[in-house]
Amino acid sequence: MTLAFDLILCLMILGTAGIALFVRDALAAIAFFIAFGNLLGLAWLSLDAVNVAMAEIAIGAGVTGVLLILARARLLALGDDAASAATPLWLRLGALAACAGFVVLLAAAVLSIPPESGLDRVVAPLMPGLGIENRVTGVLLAFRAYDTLLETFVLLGALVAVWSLAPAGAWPGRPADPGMADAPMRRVAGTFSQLLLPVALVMAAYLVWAGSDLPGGAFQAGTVLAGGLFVAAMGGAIGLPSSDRPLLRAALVLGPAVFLAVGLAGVAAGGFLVYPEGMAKTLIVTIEYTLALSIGVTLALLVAGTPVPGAAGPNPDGKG
Amino acid sequence: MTFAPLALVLLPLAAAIASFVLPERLAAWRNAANLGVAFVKFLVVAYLLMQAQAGLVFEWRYEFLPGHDFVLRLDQLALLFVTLSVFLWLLTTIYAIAYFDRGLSLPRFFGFFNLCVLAVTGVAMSGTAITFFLFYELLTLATWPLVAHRGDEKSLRAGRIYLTYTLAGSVAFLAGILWLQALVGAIEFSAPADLTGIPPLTLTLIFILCIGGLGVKAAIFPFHSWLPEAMAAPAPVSALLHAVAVVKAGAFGIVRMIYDVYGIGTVTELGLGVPLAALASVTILYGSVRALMQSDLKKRLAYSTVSQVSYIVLGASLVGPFAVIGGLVHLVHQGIMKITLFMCAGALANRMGIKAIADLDGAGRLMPVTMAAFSVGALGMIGMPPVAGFISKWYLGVGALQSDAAWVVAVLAGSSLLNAAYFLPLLYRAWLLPPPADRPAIRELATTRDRMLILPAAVTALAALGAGIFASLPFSPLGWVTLVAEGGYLR
Amino acid sequence: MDLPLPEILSAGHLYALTGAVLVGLGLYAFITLRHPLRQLLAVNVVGAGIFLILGSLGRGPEATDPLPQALVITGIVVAVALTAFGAAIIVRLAETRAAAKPADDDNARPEP
Amino acid sequence: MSPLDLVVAVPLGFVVAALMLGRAARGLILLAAPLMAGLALWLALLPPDAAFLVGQWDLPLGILLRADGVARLMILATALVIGAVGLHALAEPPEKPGHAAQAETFWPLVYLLWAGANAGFLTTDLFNLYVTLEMVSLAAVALAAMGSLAAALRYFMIALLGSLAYLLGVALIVARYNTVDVTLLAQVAEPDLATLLALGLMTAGLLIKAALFPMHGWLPPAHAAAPAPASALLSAIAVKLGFVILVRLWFEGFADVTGPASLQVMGGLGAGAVLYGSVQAMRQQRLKALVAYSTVAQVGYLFLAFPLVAGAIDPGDAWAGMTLQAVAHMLAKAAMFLAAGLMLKAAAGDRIADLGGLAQAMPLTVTAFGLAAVSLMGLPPSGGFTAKFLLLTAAIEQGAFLYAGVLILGGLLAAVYLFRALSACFAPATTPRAPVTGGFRTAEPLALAGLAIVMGFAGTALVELSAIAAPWDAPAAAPAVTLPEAAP
Repeated sequence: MTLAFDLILCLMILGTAGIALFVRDALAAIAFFIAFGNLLGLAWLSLDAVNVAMAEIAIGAGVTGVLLILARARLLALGDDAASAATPLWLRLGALAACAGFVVLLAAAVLSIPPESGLDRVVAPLMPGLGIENRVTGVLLAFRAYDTLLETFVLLGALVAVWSLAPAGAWPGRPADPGMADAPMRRVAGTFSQLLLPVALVMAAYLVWAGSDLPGGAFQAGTVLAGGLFVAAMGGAIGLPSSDRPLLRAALVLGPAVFLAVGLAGVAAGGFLVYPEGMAKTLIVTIEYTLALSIGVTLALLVAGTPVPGAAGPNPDGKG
Repeated sequence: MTFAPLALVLLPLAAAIASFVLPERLAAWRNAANLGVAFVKFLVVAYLLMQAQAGLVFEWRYEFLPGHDFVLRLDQLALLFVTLSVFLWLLTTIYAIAYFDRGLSLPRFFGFFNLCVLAVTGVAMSGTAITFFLFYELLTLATWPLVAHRGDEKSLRAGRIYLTYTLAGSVAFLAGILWLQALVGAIEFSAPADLTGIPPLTLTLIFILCIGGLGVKAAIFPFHSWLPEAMAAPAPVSALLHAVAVVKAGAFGIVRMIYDVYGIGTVTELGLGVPLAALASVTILYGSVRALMQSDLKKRLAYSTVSQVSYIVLGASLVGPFAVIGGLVHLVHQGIMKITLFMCAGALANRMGIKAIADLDGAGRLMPVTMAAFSVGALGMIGMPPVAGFISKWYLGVGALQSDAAWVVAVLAGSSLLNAAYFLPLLYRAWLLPPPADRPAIRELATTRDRMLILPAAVTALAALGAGIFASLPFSPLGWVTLVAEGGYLR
Repeated sequence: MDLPLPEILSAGHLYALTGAVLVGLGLYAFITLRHPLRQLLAVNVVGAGIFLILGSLGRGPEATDPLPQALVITGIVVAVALTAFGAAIIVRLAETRAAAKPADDDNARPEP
Repeated sequence: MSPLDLVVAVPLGFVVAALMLGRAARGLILLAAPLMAGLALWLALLPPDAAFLVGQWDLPLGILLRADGVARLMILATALVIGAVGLHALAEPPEKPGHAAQAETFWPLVYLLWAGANAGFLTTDLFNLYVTLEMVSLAAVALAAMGSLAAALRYFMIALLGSLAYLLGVALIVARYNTVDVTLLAQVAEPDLATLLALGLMTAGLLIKAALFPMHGWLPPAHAAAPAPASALLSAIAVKLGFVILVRLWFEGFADVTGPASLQVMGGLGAGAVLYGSVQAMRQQRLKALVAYSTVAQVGYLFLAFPLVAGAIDPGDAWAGMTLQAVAHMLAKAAMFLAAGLMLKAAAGDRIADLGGLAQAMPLTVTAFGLAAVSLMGLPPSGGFTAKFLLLTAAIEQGAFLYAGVLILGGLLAAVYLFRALSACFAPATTPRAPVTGGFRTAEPLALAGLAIVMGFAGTALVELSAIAAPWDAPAAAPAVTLPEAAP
C-alpha cells in the first residue's frame, strides 16, 4: 500500500475520532467511534499487524461499541441523553493549549525513535521450539504468557466487578433482557441467530486453530463467540443465564483455570509456565480453546451488564 | 545478672498486662498481681543495691537499629532513681487500690499506671540517649490516659495541654540528640561524648534544644503550665507524677545531659551552667509565689512542685561537688516528701471532701495521722531540720558558695521563706483552728481500706524523717548520692 | 494508482504521529467533556492512540515487531474490560440517583 | 516450586475457587490467610539472589520475577493485612445490609487484589506492571463502589487516566529500547527526549495511583465511604503498588536519568502531602474522613524520602526508612480502619463527637486504634517510629533541615488529630450504651496494630531485610543480556 493510502487513512481516522469525540448527540458519537475503530483496523492491516487488526475491529470497535450503545440506551431510559454539555471557555482554551503543547512534545519524542522491528530478530529463532508459526501467538502464549494469564484474570475480574454493582434485590439475577422491543424484529433476529450461533462457534473454533499458525487466536475467537451468543440473546434464541448457575461459573473460570493449571504443571518441567519439550503446541492450543470459550462467555456477560431486579428465577434454556 | 535491668523493666510489664486483661470482677486478682509484682521488684532492687555498692554495674544491650544500641545500664545513679521509684510505686499501688476501690475503667488505670512505672524504670536505666528517648516518649504516652482518666471536660483539657507541651518537648529533645549523633555518633551515658572540634555555637544550640525539651517535663519556667492543669488527674496519679514519674524524668534527663553527655568540663567551658541556674532560680521563686496565690490545696501543692523540682536542676547546673550532691539528693527527698503531701491531700478529699484550703480547719483533730504525715512533708519542704528537705537545701547552699554563686543562697533563703508562707498557714488551720460545727466526726482508721489509704503516707513521712536524721549512714539517700558523685561526677 | 510521493516519513512514523494526535484529541475531550460516558469514550480514543504509537514504532522495513503487537492485544482486552466496568458504574449511578429523586418525565426523551 | 510464582498463582486459584463456591466462598479465607502468610514468610527467607524468568524465556523478551527486599517486605505485609482483614470480614460482613451481590463478590475481588499486588511487587517488567496495576485498580474501584458509587466513578476515571499515562510511557520505552525490563533499562537508559517524556508520563500516572498530593483528590471520598474492610485494603495496599513501581523506576531503571532537581520535586510534593494531609485531617468532623486524610499525609513520607535516599552517601538508612514507612503504614492504617469501623458501629453517629464513652464500652478496640495511632504518629516503640527515625537521621546527616522539620512537624500534627479522636473516646457517653461484646472481630485490628508496634523492636532485622538486592547495594544485578541494537 502506498503512502498516499496511509496518509488518507490517517486523516480519516483523525476525522472520525474528532467527530466521535465532539459531536453533540451521543448515539452519533458512538457510531463514529465504531467507524473509527474499523478504520484503525485498516491501519493495523496496513502495518501488516493482522492479529491486532482483528482484535481492534472485534473488541476495540465491536464489543466496546455495543457496550457504549447499551449504556447510552439505559441512560436515555433514565432521561439522560449523554449529550456533550458546553464547558466554560477558559477551560477549553486552557485544555487546548495544554493538549497542543503535549502533542508537540509527544510527536517530537515519537519522531526521535526510528521505527524498527528489533525484537523480531529475537523472537524468530525461538519459534521452531514452539512448533507454531504465528509469532504474536508465540509471544502471547509462550514468551509473555504470564502477562496473558494475568490479563485473562483482569477480564474475569471485570465481570465480577460488574456483578458487584448489582442492586440489593437483584442477586442472584440476570442482566436486563437485551431482546428487541417489537416482535417481528425479534423473530427475525431469533431465526438469524439460530443460524448464526453455530456458525459463530465453528468460526471461533477455526480462529483458534488458525491462530497457532495464521493470524487469529483466543481473543479474536472469543469475541466472535461472544458476538454470536449476544445476538442470539437479543433474538431470544437463548436467555441470559442467572449469575449463580454453576454451569455458567464453570464456563467463566475454565480458561483461566486451565491456563493456571498448565502454568503450575510447568513447574515439573522446570518452572512456572514452562512448556515441556515438544508439548508446547498441544498445551498452547488447549489453553487457547478453553480461553476462547471463557472469554466469549465473559465478554457476552460484560456487554449484558449488571443483573437487574426481577430478572431472577429459573433459567429456561441453554447456558450463556 | 546482666538480665537484672531487663527484669526490672519486664516486671511492671507483666503487671500491666495482667491489669489490662483481668476483668473487673477479678479486681481482687488484679490488686494481688499489682502488689505482688511491686513487692518482688522491691526485693530485686534491694538485692541489686547490695551488689552495686561493691561497684558492680549491670548492663543489657541489643542493637535495635543498625548503629543504634538499646542499652539498659544499671549504674549507681540509675539505681538511685530506680530505688526511689520502686519504693514509692509499692506504696502508691496500695494507696491507689484503696483510693479507687472499684470502677469500670480500673483495668485501664492500673494498666497504664504500670506502663508508667515501666517507663520511669527505663528512663532511669537508659544507657544511651536514644534508649532514654524511647522510654521518655513511652512515659508521655502512658501518662496521658491517666491524666485524662476521669473523662470529664476538665481532664480532657488537661490531657490535651499535657500532650501539647510534652510532645513538643520530646521532638525538640529528639532533634537535639539526633543532631548531636550526626556529629559524634551514638551517645552513651557511660562517659561524656568527645565533643572536640564541634563549633561552640552548634553545641550551645543542641544543648538548648535538649534542655528545653527535657525542661518541659521538668516543668521549668516558662514550660510549667501543664503541671497545675494535670491536677485534674486522680490523687494517686498526681502523687506519682509529681514525686517520681514525669517531672523527675525531666530533671533526671537534665542531669544526664550535663554530666554524662556534655560533661561538666564542656558545660563550664561553654558557660551554659550559670544561665541554666538562673532559669532554675526564676522557676523556684516563681513557683513559690504562684503557690502562695492558690486557694485550692492540690493546686498549691502543684506549684510547690514546680518550685521544688528546680532545686534539682539548680544543683546540677552549679556543677560543684556539694551542689551536685544537693541536687541529686533532692531528687530523692523531694519525691518522698511530695508524695506524702499528695497522698494526704487525696485522703482528705476522699474521706472528708476537703479540697479548698479554707476547709482544712480542724482537720488535724479529725484525721490526726494524715495531718501528722502532712505536717512532716510540709516542714520538710520548708527545709526545717531534721526533715530530709533540710539536707538538700544545706548542700545546695554550701555548693553554691563553693562555686562562688552567692546569689543562689539568697534564692534559697527567699524560697524557703515563701515555702513557709504557703505551708505554715495550712498547718495552723489544721491543728489550731476548730473544725466547722457541721463536719461529722470520723474514725480515721476504721476499715482496712482506710488504713491502706492513710498508712502509706505515714510510711513516706517516716522515711522523710529518717532520710534526714540518718543522713550520715551509707545507705541513706545522702550516703548513696555521695557514692554516686564520687563515682565520677567530681572528675 | 501510486503517486510518486517523496518518502518524507515512513509509514511507521506516520501512524505513530496519528497516534500522538489521537492521544491529544482524546485528552482534550476528556478534560472538556463533562458527561462520564463521553469521557469513557475519550479514554478509549486515547488508548487507541497509544496502541497505535506502540505498534507502529515496531514497524520495521521487512516485518512488524511481534512483541508490541502482543502488548497491544493485551492492552485492547484490558481496555474493554475496564470500559465495561466503567459503563456499568455510570449506569448504576444514574439509576440510584433517579431512584433517589422522583424522575420528572419532561426531560425523558423518546428513543430516536 | 518457588514462592515467587506461588504468591501470585495461589490467590488466582482462590479467585477461581471463590467464583465456583459462590456464597460459600467466604470460608476460604480460613485457608487462604495462613497459607499466604506461610508463603510470604518462605519468600522472605529465600536466599538474597532469589529471582527467576517466567517460563525460562530470557530477557529482553521474557518476564523476570525478583524477590528483593522491598518485594519481600511488601508481600509479607500484604499477606498479614489481607489475611487479617479477611478474617475480620468473616465476623463483620463487609457488604451493605441485605446486599447479597456485594457479600458474594467481595471475596473474589479481594483475592484478585491480593494476586495483583503480589505480582506487581515481584515483577521487574514495566508492561507486566501495567497489567498488575490494572488488576489492582479494578479490584480497588469495585471495593470502593461498595460504599459510594459516585466516589467510585471519580476514582475509576482518575485511575484510568493514570493507567493511560503510564501505558504511554511504557509504549515509548518499548519503542526506544526494545525492552521493558527495569534491570536491563538500568544498563542502557539515556537521558534523551523520549526517555525523559516516558519517565515523566509514567511517574505522573503512578503518582495519581499513589494519591500523592496534589493528585490525591479521589482518595478521601472513596476511602471514607467504603465499608471498613474495603477501606482498610484500599489505604493499606492499593496505593502502595504505585509507590513500589515508582521506586523501581527512580532508583533502578532510570537511576542515571533522574536529576537531583526532579528528586527535590518529589520530596517537595511529599512534604506538601504531609502538611496538607495533616491539616485537612485536623479539619475533618467525621472519623473515617480523618483516617482517610491521614493516608494522604502518610503517603507523603514515602516520597519525602526520595531525595534523602538519593542524597545519602550510604542510602541504607533512608532506604530502610522509606520501605518500613510503607510497611508500618500498611499495618497501622488497616488496623485503624477496622477499629474505626467497629467504633462507628457502636457509636451514636459517624462524627468524632459521637465517640464518647467508647473507651469504657469497647476498650480493646479503642486500644487497637490507639496503638495504630502511636505508629502513625511515629512515636516509639513502633514501626512508624523506626521508619521516621531513620528518615530523620538521614535528613539531619545530609543537612536537609527542611525535610527534617517536615518530618518532625508531621509527627506533631498527626498527634494533634489522632489524639483528638482518641480523647473523644474518653469523653462521657453522649448516649448511654452497654459494653460491646468484642470477641473475634476485635482480635484482628488489635493484632495488626500490635504488629505495627512490634515492628519497633525488630528494627535491625527489618533494615537488613529491606536491603536485600537493593539497587544501591548491587549495581547491575541484572543478567547481562545483549539487546537488539536499539535506536542511536
